[in-house]
Amino acid sequence: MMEHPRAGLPIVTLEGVTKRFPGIVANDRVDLDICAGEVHVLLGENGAGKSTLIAMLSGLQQPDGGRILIDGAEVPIRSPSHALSLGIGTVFQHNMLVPTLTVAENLALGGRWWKRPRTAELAARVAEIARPLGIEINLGARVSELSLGEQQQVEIVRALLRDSRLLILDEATSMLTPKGIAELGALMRRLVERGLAVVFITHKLGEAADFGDRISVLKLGRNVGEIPPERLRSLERAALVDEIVAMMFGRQAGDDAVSIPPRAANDDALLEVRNLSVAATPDAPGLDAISFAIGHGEILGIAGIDGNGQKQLAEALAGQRQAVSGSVVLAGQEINGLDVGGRRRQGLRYLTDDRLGEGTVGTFPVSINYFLKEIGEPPLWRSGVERSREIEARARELTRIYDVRTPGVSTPVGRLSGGNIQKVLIARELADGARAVIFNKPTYGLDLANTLATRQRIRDIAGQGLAVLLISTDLEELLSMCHRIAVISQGSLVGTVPNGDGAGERVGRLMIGIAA
Amino acid sequence: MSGEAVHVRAAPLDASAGQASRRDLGRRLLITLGPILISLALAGCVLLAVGVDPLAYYGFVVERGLLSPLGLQQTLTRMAPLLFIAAGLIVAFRAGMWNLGGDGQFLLGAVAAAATAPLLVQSLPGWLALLVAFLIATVVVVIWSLVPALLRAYQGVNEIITTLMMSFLGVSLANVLVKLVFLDPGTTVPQTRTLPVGDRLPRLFETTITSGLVFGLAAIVIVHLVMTRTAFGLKLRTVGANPRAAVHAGLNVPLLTVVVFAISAGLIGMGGAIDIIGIHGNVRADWNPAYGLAVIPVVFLARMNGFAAIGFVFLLSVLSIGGESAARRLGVPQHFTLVLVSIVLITLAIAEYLDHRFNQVRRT
Amino acid sequence: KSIAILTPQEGTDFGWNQQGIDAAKAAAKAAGIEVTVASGLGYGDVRPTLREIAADGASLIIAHASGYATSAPEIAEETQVPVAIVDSPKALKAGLVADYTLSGHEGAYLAGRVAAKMSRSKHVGIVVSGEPPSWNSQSAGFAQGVKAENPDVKITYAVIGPAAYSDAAGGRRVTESVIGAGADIIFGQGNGSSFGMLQAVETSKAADGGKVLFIDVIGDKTSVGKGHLLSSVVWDITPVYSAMIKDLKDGTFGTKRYAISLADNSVKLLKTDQIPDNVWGEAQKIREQMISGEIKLQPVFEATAVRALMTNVSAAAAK
Amino acid sequence: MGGFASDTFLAALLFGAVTAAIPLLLAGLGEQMSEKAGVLNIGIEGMMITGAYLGFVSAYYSGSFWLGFLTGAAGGVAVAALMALLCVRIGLNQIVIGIALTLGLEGLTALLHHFQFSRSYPRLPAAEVTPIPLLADIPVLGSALFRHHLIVYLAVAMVVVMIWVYRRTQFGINLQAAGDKPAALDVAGIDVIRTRTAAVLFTGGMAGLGGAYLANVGAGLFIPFITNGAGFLGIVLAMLARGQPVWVLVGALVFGGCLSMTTAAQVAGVNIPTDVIQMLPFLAVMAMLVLFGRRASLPAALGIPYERGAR
Ligand SMILES: Nc1ncnc2c1ncn2[C@@H]1O[C@H](COP(=O)(O)OP(=O)(O)OP(=O)(O)O)[C@@H](O)[C@H]1O
Ligand SMILES: Nc1ncnc2c1ncn2[C@@H]1O[C@H](COP(=O)(O)OP(=O)(O)OP(=O)(O)O)[C@@H](O)[C@H]1O
Ligand SMILES: [Mg+2]
Ligand SMILES: [Mg+2]
Repeated sequence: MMEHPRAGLPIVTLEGVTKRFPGIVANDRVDLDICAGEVHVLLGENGAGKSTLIAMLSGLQQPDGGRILIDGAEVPIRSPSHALSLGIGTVFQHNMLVPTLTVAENLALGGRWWKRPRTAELAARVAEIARPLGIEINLGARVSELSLGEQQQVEIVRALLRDSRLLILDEATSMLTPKGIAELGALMRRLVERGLAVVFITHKLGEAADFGDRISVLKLGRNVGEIPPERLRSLERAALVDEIVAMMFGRQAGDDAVSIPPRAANDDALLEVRNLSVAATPDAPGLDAISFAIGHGEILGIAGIDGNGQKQLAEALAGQRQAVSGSVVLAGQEINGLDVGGRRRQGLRYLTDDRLGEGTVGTFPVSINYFLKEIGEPPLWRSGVERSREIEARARELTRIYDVRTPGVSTPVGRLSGGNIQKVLIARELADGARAVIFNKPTYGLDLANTLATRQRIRDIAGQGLAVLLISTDLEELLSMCHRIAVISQGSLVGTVPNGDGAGERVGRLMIGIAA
Repeated sequence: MSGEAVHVRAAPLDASAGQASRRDLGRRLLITLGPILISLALAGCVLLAVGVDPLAYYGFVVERGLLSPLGLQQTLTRMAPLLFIAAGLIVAFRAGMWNLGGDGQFLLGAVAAAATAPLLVQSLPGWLALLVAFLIATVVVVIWSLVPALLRAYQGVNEIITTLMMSFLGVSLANVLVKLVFLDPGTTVPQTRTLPVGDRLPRLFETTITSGLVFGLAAIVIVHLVMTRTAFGLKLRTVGANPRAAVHAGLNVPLLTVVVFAISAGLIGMGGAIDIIGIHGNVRADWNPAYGLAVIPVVFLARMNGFAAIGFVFLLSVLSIGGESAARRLGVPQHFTLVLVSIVLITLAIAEYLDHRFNQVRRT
Repeated sequence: KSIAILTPQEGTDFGWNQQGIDAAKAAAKAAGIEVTVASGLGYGDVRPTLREIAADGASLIIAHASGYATSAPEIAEETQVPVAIVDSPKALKAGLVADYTLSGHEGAYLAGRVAAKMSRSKHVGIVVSGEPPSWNSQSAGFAQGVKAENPDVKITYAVIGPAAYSDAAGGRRVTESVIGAGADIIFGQGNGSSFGMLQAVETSKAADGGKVLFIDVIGDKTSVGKGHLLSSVVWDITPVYSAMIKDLKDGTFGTKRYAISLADNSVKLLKTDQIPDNVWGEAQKIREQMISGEIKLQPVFEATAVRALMTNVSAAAAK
Repeated sequence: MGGFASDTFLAALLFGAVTAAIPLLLAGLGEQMSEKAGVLNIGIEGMMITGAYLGFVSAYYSGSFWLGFLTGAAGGVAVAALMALLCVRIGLNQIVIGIALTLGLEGLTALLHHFQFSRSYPRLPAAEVTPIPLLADIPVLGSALFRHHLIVYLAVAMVVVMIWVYRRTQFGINLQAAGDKPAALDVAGIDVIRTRTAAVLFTGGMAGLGGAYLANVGAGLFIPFITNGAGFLGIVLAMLARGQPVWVLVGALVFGGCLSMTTAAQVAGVNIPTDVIQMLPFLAVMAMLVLFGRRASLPAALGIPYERGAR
C-alpha cells in the first residue's frame, strides 16, 4: 500500500449500539472505533446493517440501545443538522439531491434561511475541490438532467464542501467509472493525511483492499470482525480478500474467476435488433440505429459510461419506450407491435436498474411484488380473482430459492435492503417462460455473495440456451461472463469486441472514444 | 392511519393493512368510540358557551337519529346516496386519483335522473323506467368525467385541479339544465318534473326506508371486494401506489386512469340518481346538498375499506339527522351539526394516528 | 292543537324567513295554540323534519319555502297531516294541502311609482340574488310601476348569481356597478346578499354626487338601515296563517288559495322619512286606485318574462 | 344603452373586478407556498372564513380596518397552526383535516354570527381609499385600478416579494426542496417540519387576510358562508400557477374579470340567463387548465407527510 498513515485517536466511538426495525434487528450491539487519519472500510452483505449504522451517525435514526461517543464524550446525535455541526458529513446510498433544483442550489441547500446563497464563492470552492478529482461539474444544470453517475459526483463534492472531520461514503462508488473510483481513492488518502476520518462502505473487496486502512465487517447487524491497519498492511491482496470473505460468509471465496459458459450448440440468432432508434428527450440521450443479434445461450455485454443510452436501449427493447424506427425480432418473430405485457409473454424479460423507482411498489408486500408483472394470470389468479393461498405459497418458495432476507412475504418490499429488493426482481424476471433476458446493472449494490450468485444465475440461464443482454458499468463483470461486449456511447454502438485476451483494453479504449 | 393511507399520492393500503380493520375488532371499536366521546365533550363546551345544555342536545341526537324508529329510518334513508359516493371515492382514492369533483357529478346524476324518470314512467313499466333513468344518469356522469380523466391520462394535468373546477362547473350546469332545459311547465317553481311518489323506488317493508339503501350497500361491498380481491383491483392499486412501476409492469396506465374516473364518477352519479328516484322525485334549481365534501374525509378515516366506510357513513347520517332535530328543538342553528361533525372527524384522525404509533412501538 | 313552520334559513334575516316565523307566532297566539318553529333547514331534503313534526302531533305544517312544495304534500299524504305550501297553486287538496302564493307585486308597483318620482338621474336599478317566482313578480311589478310613472326612467336589472343568497360581497359589487351605470335608487331582493346591497348603497355616491337610496322587500330593515332606506314592500303574512287556522277549524282547509294584497294591508309600502309627504300622498292615491281596480296589474312569475320586461323598458328609455 | 357605455360604469366594473380578485390573489399566493413546500392545504377555505369573521369583528369594534386585517391574518395563522400541528408535525392526512377544518369553521363562524349579529347585521363604513398620485387621475382606469385601499396595492406587491423569495432566497430553495425531496433537505441540516410549518402558517396569514378583505372591504359586513368557495378557487389558482406567483395574479384577475363581465352583460341587457353567464368564470378557468394545466408540475412530495428515516 501507499505510505504510512498516522494511526489517530478515535473521533467517533460506538458502544453496543443497537437498532431495531419491525421484524428485524438491523444493528445488534455494534462496537466500532472510527479514528482520525484512517480510511475505515465497512463491509457486509446486503441487509447487514451498514446503512442503518450510518443513518444513526448522521442523525437520521436514533439508536434503541448503546451509546455514541464523540471525542470520548457521549453525544446523542439528535438530528442531521446536529450531525453536520459535529463535523460528520455523509454521502448516502440513496440519492439525496433535489431533482428540480440546479446543482448550485443543491450545493447551497442547508444554508440558514435568512442568508442569501452566495453563488460566486461557491463556484470557486467547487472548482478547487472538483479539479483534483477530475470531475466536471456544471453548476447551472438541473439535477434531473444529470446521469446517476454525475449525480453521485455532485453528492461527493457536496460532502467535501462542508469541511467535516468525519466523511462517510455509503456505496458512493457504485455509479463511478474505474477512473473516477481511483481518483476518489487518492482523494480519500489526501483527506486522511490531513487528519480527517473516512468511513467507506463498499461491496467491492478490491476497493476495500486498495483504499482501506482498517476494515470492519458487519454480519446480520453484528460486528463480526475487524482488520487493524498493521495487519491490513502485512497481508497481501489475495490473502486479504480471502480473509474478508471468510469473515463475511464464514466460507471460502466462491471463485469469481472468468468463467464464460459454453455456448449452446446452435447459435442462430434468438434476439435480433435492427436499426433501433429512439428520440432523445430533454433528460436523456436518444438511440440511433442500434443493431445487434444474440444467439441461443449467448451473453452479449453492453459496456459504456453511465448515461450513454443504456437505459433507453433496455426500455425500448422491453416496450416501455417508444421507438421511432427499427425492429426487434425474438425467435424469428417480430415483436415491435407488442406492448410490455405482450413482449413479456413472448419471453422477453427486463430487469430494471431502478429498483425502488419502478421495479417495485414499496408499499406492497414482497409476495405481490414477485408477481407484479403477471397480475391476473393463472394459476395465481383464477378468472381475475386473487388466490391468496397460492400466492403466499409461491412467494415463500421464491423467497427460499433466491434467499431473500425478509421478515416475511407480507412485509412491504420497500423495507428491505437494496440488495434484497434486487433479489426479488431477479426472482420475478427469471420466472418460467423466459427466452431472452435484459439485465440492467444486475449486481449494482449487491454484496459479494449475492453478486457471485447473481452472476452464476445469469451464466446458468445462458447455459439453458436463453439469450442474455447484460448492461453494466462494471467492466470486470462484463469480462467475467460475456461472450461478446458491445460498447455504447452517445446512444449508438461504437464497436463490438469478442471476449478473450486483451478484450479489456480494447473495450476500455472504445469507452473513452479511441477506436480499438 | 397506516403509513401509506396518509399520503395524498400513494393511497392504497397493502393487503396487510387492509385486513388490519378486521383484525381484533375490539381495538378498532375503542379507537372509534373513544374519540367520538371526546369530541362530544369538546362540542359540548361550544354548546355551553352558547348557553345550551349539551346533554339535552346529545339526548335528542341519539334519540332522534338512532333510537326512535322514525329517526333510525330517516338515518338509514339518508345513507343511501352517501354509500354510493363513498364507493366511488374508494375506487378513485385507492387508485391514487383525487376525484374531488363529487358534488358536480352527484348533481348531474341527479338532474339526469330527474329529467328522464318522470317521462319514462309514462311509457315504460315502473321498474324498467327507473332502471333506464338510473343508467342514463350514470352514463351522463361517466361522460362528464372523461374531461378530467383524459386530461390526466394523456396530458398529465393534475386531477385535483380539474375535478375541483369541474365540480364548480357541474353545479352551475345542473342549475342551467333545471332552469332552462328540464323545467317543469306545470309550476312556477324552477324545478324539474316530479316523479310521483308511487313510482319511486319501493320502500323497505312497512318503513319509510328507501330500498336505495340496499343498492348502496351492495355497491360499496362489491367495490371493496373488487379492490381487495381481484386482479383488476390490484392493478388499480398498483397505478395508485407507483405509476412508474405500473408502466414497468406493462399496465396500460392511461386506460386504467380513464376507467377509474369512469367508475368513480359513475358510482357518484348513481348516488345522485338514487337520491332522486328513491327520495326526492325531482331536482330544484340551486339544490346542492354538498355530500361529496362530507364523505371524502369519511372514506379516508375508513382507510378506504368498504366495510369501515359503511360504519362511518352510518355515524355521519346519525349525526346529521339527529343533529337537525336536536338543533331545532333547542334553538341552536343547524350549523352546529357542521361543528360537531368536524370535531368528530379530527379526533378520529388523531386516534387513528395514536393507534398507529402505538402499534409501531409495540412491534419493534 | 298546534301549528309548525319550516323555513330554509334562520328567522333573523329581516325578510322572508323572519316574516314567516313572526306571522306564524302571531297567528298562533291569536288562535291561542302552540307553534313549533323549524328554521335554517336549508334547501335540502326536509322530509325527515316534516315526518318528525307530523309525528309530534302538529295539526298544521307550514312549509315556508318554494323548495318544500314537493316534499310537504308527499308527507301530508303519508301522515295525513295538513300542510300549507307556497308557489304551487295547482297543488290544492281538500283537507290536506293548501297553497299560499305570496306576491308583493302590487306593493312593488307602488314602490316603482315612488322610485320613478324620486329618481334624480331618471335611472333606477333592480338587483336580485336569485330568480324565484315571488321575487320575479315583484321585480316585474316594480318595473311596471316605474314605466307607468315615467317611461323615460331607465331600469337596470342585475342578478348576482345562482344560489348567491349569501354572497354579500357579490351583492355589493353588482350593486356598485349598477350605481356606476347611473342608477340612484336600488330595488333590492336577496337574503344575506341584500345587506351587501345596502352596504353598496350606503358607501357609494350617485352620479350627481347625491346619496343613493334603497328599496327593500318583505321585511322592515329600518332598525339596521343607516338613513338610505327609501322604503320597503312589507309583507304581513299573519292574516294568511290566521285564515288557514280558521279554515282548518271549519274543515274548509285546502279548498282555497291564500294571498296577500294591498287591500288588507298585508302588503304595504313602508313609510320612511326619506319619502317626502307629497310623494307619499300621491302613492296613497295610487294605492286607492289599485284597490278600487282602476289600475289592473298582472303578476309575472317567469324569469324570462321579467327580463323581457326590463330590456323593453330600458330600450324604450334609449329612444 | 347609455348607462352601459358610461365611464363611471366601466370604472365600476373594473373596480369590481379588482375587488373580487384580491381575496383570490391572497389565498392563491398563500396556498402556493404550502404547495411548494409539499403541503396540500385544503383547509384554506376554513382559514379564510375565520379571517373574515375575526377581521370583521375586530374592525367593527375597533373601527380600524388595519386592526381588522391584522386580526383576520392572525385568525388565519391560528387555524394554520392547528393544521400544521396535525398535518405537518404528526402527519395526519391533509385532505381529511383540511376538509374537517373547513366544515367546522364555517359552522362555528355561522354559529357565532347567529348569536352575535343576526339581529343587528352591523356594517362597516366604506374603506378609505388611497389614490396613487398621478395614475389615479387617468380617466377610467384611474378610478378603477388606482383608487383602492392600501391593502390592495400591498397584495399586488406581494407577488413581486414572492417571486424574489422563490428565486433569490435560501428560504425559497428550502421550500422547494421540502416539496420535491424533503429527505434531501433534512440531511442537508434543515428541519423539514419547520420549513413546512412556516409555509403553512404563511398560507394561513394570507388566507386570513384575504378573508378579512372579503368581509371588510368587499362586503363591508360578515354573514355566514361569505367566502363561498373562494379558498378552493385559491387552491386551483395556486396549482395552475405551477409555483410561479405571477400566474396566480393573472388567474385571480381573469376570474374577477369574468365576474364583472356577467354584470356587464346583464346591464347591457344581453338576454341570456344569468346562470349561463355565471358559468363564464369556471369555463374560463377550465380553458386555462386545458391550455396551461398540461405543464403544471406539482412538487413530488405534495401531500406526503415527512417522516425522518422512514422507508
Ligand atoms: N426504515 C426502515 N424500516 C424498516 N426496516 C429497515 C429500515 N431501514 C433498514 N431496515 C432494515 O434493516 C436491515 C439493514 O438495512 P441496511 O440498509 O442497513 O442494510 P445494508 O447493509 O445497507 O444493505 P445494502 O448493502 O443492501 O445497502 C435491512 O434488513 C432492512 O430491511
Ligand atoms: N403547482 C405548483 N405548486 C407549487 N409548486 C410548484 C407547482 N408547480 C411547480 N412547482 C415548483 O416550482 C418548481 C419549478 O417549476 P417549473 O419547473 O414548472 O417552473 P420553471 O422552473 O420556471 O420551469 P420553466 O422553465 O419550464 O418555466 C418545480 O420544481 C416545483 O417544485
Ligand atoms: Mg446500505
Ligand atoms: Mg443498498
